[in-house]
Amino acid sequence: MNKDTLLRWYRTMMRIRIFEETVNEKFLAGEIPGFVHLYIGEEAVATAVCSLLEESDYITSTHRGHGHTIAKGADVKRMMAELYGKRTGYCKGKGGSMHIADFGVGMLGANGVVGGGINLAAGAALASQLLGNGRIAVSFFGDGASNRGTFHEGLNLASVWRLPVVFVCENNQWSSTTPYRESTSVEDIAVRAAAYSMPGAVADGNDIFDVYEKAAQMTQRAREGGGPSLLEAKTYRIKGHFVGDPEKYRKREEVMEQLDRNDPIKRFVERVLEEGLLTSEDLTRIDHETLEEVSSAVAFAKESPFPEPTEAYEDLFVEAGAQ
Amino acid sequence: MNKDTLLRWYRTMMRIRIFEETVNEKFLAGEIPGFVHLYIGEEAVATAVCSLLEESDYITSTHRGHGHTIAKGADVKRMMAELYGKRTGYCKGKGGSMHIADFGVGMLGANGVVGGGINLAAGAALASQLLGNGRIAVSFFGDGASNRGTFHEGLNLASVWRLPVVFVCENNQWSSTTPYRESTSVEDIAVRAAAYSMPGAVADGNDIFDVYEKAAQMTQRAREGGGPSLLEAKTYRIKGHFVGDPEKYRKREEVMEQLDRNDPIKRFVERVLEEGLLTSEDLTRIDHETLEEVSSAVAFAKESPFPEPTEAYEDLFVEAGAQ
Amino acid sequence: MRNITFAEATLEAMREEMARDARVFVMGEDIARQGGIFGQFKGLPDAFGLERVRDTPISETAIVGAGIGAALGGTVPVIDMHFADFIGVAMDEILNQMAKIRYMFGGQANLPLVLRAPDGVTRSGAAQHSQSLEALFMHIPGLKVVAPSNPKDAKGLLKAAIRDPNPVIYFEHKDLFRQRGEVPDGEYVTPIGEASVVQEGGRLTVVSYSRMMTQVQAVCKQLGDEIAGQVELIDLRSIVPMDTETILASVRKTHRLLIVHEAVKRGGVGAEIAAVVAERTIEYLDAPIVRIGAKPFPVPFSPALEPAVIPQEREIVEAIRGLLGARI
Amino acid sequence: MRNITFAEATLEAMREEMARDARVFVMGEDIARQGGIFGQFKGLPDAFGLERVRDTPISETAIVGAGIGAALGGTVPVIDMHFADFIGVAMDEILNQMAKIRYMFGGQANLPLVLRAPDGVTRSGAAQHSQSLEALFMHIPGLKVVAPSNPKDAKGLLKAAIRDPNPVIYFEHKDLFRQRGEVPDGEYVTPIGEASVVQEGGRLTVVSYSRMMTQVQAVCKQLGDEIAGQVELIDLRSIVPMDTETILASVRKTHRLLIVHEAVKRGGVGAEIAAVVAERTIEYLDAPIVRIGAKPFPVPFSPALEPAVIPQEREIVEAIRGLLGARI
Ligand SMILES: Cc1ncc(C[n+]2csc(CCOP(=O)(O)OP(=O)(O)O)c2C)c(N)n1
Ligand SMILES: Cc1ncc(C[n+]2csc(CCOP(=O)(O)OP(=O)(O)O)c2C)c(N)n1
Ligand SMILES: [Mg+2]
Ligand SMILES: [Mg+2]
Repeated sequence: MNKDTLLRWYRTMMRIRIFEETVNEKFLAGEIPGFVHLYIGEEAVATAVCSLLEESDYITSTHRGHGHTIAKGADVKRMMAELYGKRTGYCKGKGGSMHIADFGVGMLGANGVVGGGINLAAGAALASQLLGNGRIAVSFFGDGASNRGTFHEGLNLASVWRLPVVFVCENNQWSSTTPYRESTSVEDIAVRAAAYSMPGAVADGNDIFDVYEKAAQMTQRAREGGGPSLLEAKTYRIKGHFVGDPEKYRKREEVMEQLDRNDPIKRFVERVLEEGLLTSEDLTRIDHETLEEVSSAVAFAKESPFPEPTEAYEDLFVEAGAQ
Repeated sequence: MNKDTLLRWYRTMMRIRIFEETVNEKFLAGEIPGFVHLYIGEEAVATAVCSLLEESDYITSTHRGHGHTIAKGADVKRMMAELYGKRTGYCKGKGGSMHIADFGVGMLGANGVVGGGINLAAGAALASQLLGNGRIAVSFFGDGASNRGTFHEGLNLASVWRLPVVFVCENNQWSSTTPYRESTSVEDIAVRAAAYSMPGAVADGNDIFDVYEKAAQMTQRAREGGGPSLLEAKTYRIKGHFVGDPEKYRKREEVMEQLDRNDPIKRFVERVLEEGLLTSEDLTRIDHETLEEVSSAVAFAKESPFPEPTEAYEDLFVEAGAQ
Repeated sequence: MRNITFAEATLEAMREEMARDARVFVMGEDIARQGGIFGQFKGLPDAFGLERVRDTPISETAIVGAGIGAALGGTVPVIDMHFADFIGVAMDEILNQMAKIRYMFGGQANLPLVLRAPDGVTRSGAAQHSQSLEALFMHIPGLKVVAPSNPKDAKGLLKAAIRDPNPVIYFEHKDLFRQRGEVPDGEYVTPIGEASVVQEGGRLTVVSYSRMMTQVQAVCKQLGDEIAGQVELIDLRSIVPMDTETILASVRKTHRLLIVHEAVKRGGVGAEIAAVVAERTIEYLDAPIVRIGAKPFPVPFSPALEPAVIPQEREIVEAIRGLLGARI
Repeated sequence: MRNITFAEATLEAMREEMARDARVFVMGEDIARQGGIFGQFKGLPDAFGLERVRDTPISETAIVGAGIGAALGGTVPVIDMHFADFIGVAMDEILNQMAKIRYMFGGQANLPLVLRAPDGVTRSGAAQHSQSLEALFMHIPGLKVVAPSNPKDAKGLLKAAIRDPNPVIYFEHKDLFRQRGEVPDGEYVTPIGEASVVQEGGRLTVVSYSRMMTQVQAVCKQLGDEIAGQVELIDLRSIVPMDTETILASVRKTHRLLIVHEAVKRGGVGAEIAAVVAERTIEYLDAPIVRIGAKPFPVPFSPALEPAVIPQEREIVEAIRGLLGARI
């Protein structure tokens, strides 16, 4: 891994982490409306996978989409503005957290429907195949989503058509208040790949190096016309399901242990420092820059105007000819 | 296998075969309206599996449901009357071929929606589990249906709840005009059982002994509280997808070869005669009785009155209290 | 009489019906461990066990399909859709199985089943978490559809739905769960198919239901006794079967009709009501039939935009004033 | 002008649009090998290859979901639903993705996509194969919905739908595919959103679309010139956007309105039309607004029962006669 990549990884992970911590705080302060789901503790997955993608490649995301959006290269200013419901947001205030998107960098949208993005990614991959433009698609989704029919139909379709798509299941052990073992009939969701004759692998989702290595094989396969694959990244949802979740369904110790032992950023830092790949100055500089970046994103969001009520009547249809 | 069972098997298979041949003829003669899908060539599957069931057990079926209905013990008279759209039919003329059903023998309905019956069976099994009545459920469905989301969700649910249900995939090589290999991403659909941590097996669907043996383990498992299983019975759709199908999408030789080599009734007869398990007199007697039975079913259907138009306004809701 | 929340009222209904009938069980996502997103299932597992209060995988298709099968197998399932917004995931099961099974099999089977669907807008839920979809199900023969507006009816209608041997979709508004109201002590059931004349009046009939009913009532308070006294207020409660006789009788008395719902106006329940009135009693009308419903856009996220799409009290005020002044 | 079938007309539209725009492709069950259940895709694979004419697994959820993704990825998918009856399998994709993507993402993406859905009754298809479901989609903001009644419009509207940069649901009636009609030579497009005044008349407006339009025309023939001459016949063609101005203008001239569709009357498109008229031009009406639609039952199988649920010509005749004689 070259130093540039490591620096980029660290910056992306920290950008996600600080963005999410900030959103948490601002939500609790009543500044951000709606429902918000945080990606804290899962940063390594989106970061590693998206570092394998070109800007023109596609991703689809979930209700927990800030991390994916940042990792794909979106601007935190316009993201924060969107979360605040402002006109300068990516969706002009129409989407909010659950519909954060930056089509300009191939981020085809967070999705309020669990499992709703899986087939969208297969479809984007189909378009790439038809157009021969070499783009690939990645779909991120949760362990809970792997029990939806969309998963099955999408993976089967992608397999029979050899679509250039990588399915990334972020198994964070929980789907809302339900532990994945109670709702999911396999120990490793990656096992399900065999039901579609595609490669499946389990990665340690809190180890960015492991995710990267396994995802790299899959993105390469997709680029080479080898078809789809399924990567299960085992990670952990450090925060509640949504901001404000009283989390009565799990023990505090379970979370603390994960935080202690398994925080992907902590693990990354320990390794790069131990192996001398990066210096603590490198890291501290990024920390500062990122804190700065996110706080100016908040300032931008706050200063931005709300949309006018009449803007609610825009953006439904595009006029013919404008395509 | 005792002789009684063999005789019952033969009678059921022949009842299906003759029923279907007759329906084919009567449909082409313009006597039967609607869409009709025949079970010819697949008789061994329903016959073997249903011979493992009690009358109180449940099955759910498909658009190709006559065979399942007969095997579960329905009366061919009332079936034929239904196909003719008569008031004496099981559904009083409201259902027809695609909605043939006999709830009295636990046959919870043919289904015009591919894959539509899978979760109904899981649910019936859930009711049995909740009520502790010892009943099990079997869902029959096609290879095409195994690519629907209902398959995935139903098998996962049945597995996590250990429901007493057996999923029987009738892989007849075709889903309408599409060969299963083009639409299904696995060689053996039974492989998909692993995605739900349940036993899966492939049976030679044209060998009633093989289907019986493998299904027996699965029904026993269900009865003993061991949870669900997936049986794939490889068989072949001898006739067109529906009566009237011009079948331009496959070679006549393919069908002829199957008929020649793989007709389940022919294979059964050869074996029982060869091994001296039944005599040709046994078989001929059943042939005659069955021909007689089906032709009187046709007579019954023809003689029966059509429903009055106003009967169209009955049976939507049941009055409270009538439950 | 007790003053309890809408959520508590539904919880009482569940408790009473589950105690009354051992065949009743409930399943859905996050209802056992969490007690439901709106607390509407709290404590049920302690009372009835995890067999009868089941957390499910995120598999709405299977949950509804299995609910149908379970009803056929002799139980009485209550299924929680989490948010009504996800009901489309199980649409085929509702459209082609639930609504049709009894009829297409010639009455061979009954289908006692309740689909509970929390609907409507809440807290900037945005496009995929703010929908009112009852009109879709009104159009599908074979389903009963109810939508209570207050704790009393919430309890009574839920009990009626559970006892009904036919499939019932029970829409409960997300933003009503915390609303308080008087609920009678002791056993009662609110019959499905009967509208409630909440207030009598002689010059304008207002038909509403669910959350918008509470808005209409609030508006009437604002308008003062003189104006509000002229308004006859009908809470529809049941969408299917619809109590058209009560509506028609009222319109024949008042000669004016306003319909208010949160769902999209175009193709909404209000269209059907207006059409029935225009078909059966148009000669009594002294003014155009006015409908208030959401504008034809998905619900936007921003608090600055949401009110532009969802009906506001101001619109109701204007419509009432306008209609009371209007003459053809 | 050529006299060709409805199926052939749609095939011409596909050929012309696929030739014009290499981004257009079509997918669905049994469309390549079989050419579609109604022959409506015959020969397309030879002309455009199996990459652009794709047989899919039986996975309607994935097909529609992938169609949406493919549109986002720069292609123009035409998706065949096989039968409109199965559209519920993909309802969440339609309701929560297709209809909302452009809006909820603030106009970042366009979604050029056509969902072709053969609907209506055919040959004792029974409950699950006989449905007209356009009303469900009229109620969902973000979708355009069309339903041609003849080969000419079938071609013109399909071309318009494919060129439209927004999602369009194209309902084509199963029993119309074999119907013949005049189709202009050369290039033309039928604009979405414009109703067609098929026949002018002064005393009664009849609005219909899809197969029922042909029934209404047949009835007018039967009724003879004197009666039929009083009827203004409007073929709606587009359900969304609806050409309400044409309807209103006609009603203001004729003072009477009859709406006829095959879909269930309750909550159908007719309800919306009636409501719009009752809201915007009730003062012109000289008679009740009459709607004819299917009775609120699933469609039964038996030829002895089907006509009791589905609108019959006799009902149309009676309604026309009744309305021409009526006065408030
Ligand atoms: C189809 C659907 N069903 C239910 C929900 C409600 N819901 C939102 S998030 C969630 C849990 C998702 O779990 P998982 O897929 O593991 O993702 P995670 O939240 O763990 O990232 C549920 C049930 C939904 N949004 N969509
Ligand atoms: C959800 C759905 N999609 C499509 C159809 C149309 N259709 C009816 S039967 C059939 C093929 C079914 O294939 P398979 O499941 O293998 O069963 P088989 O006909 O081979 O018995 C199709 C596509 C349908 N009835 N339901
Ligand atoms: Mg999870
Ligand atoms: Mg098959």
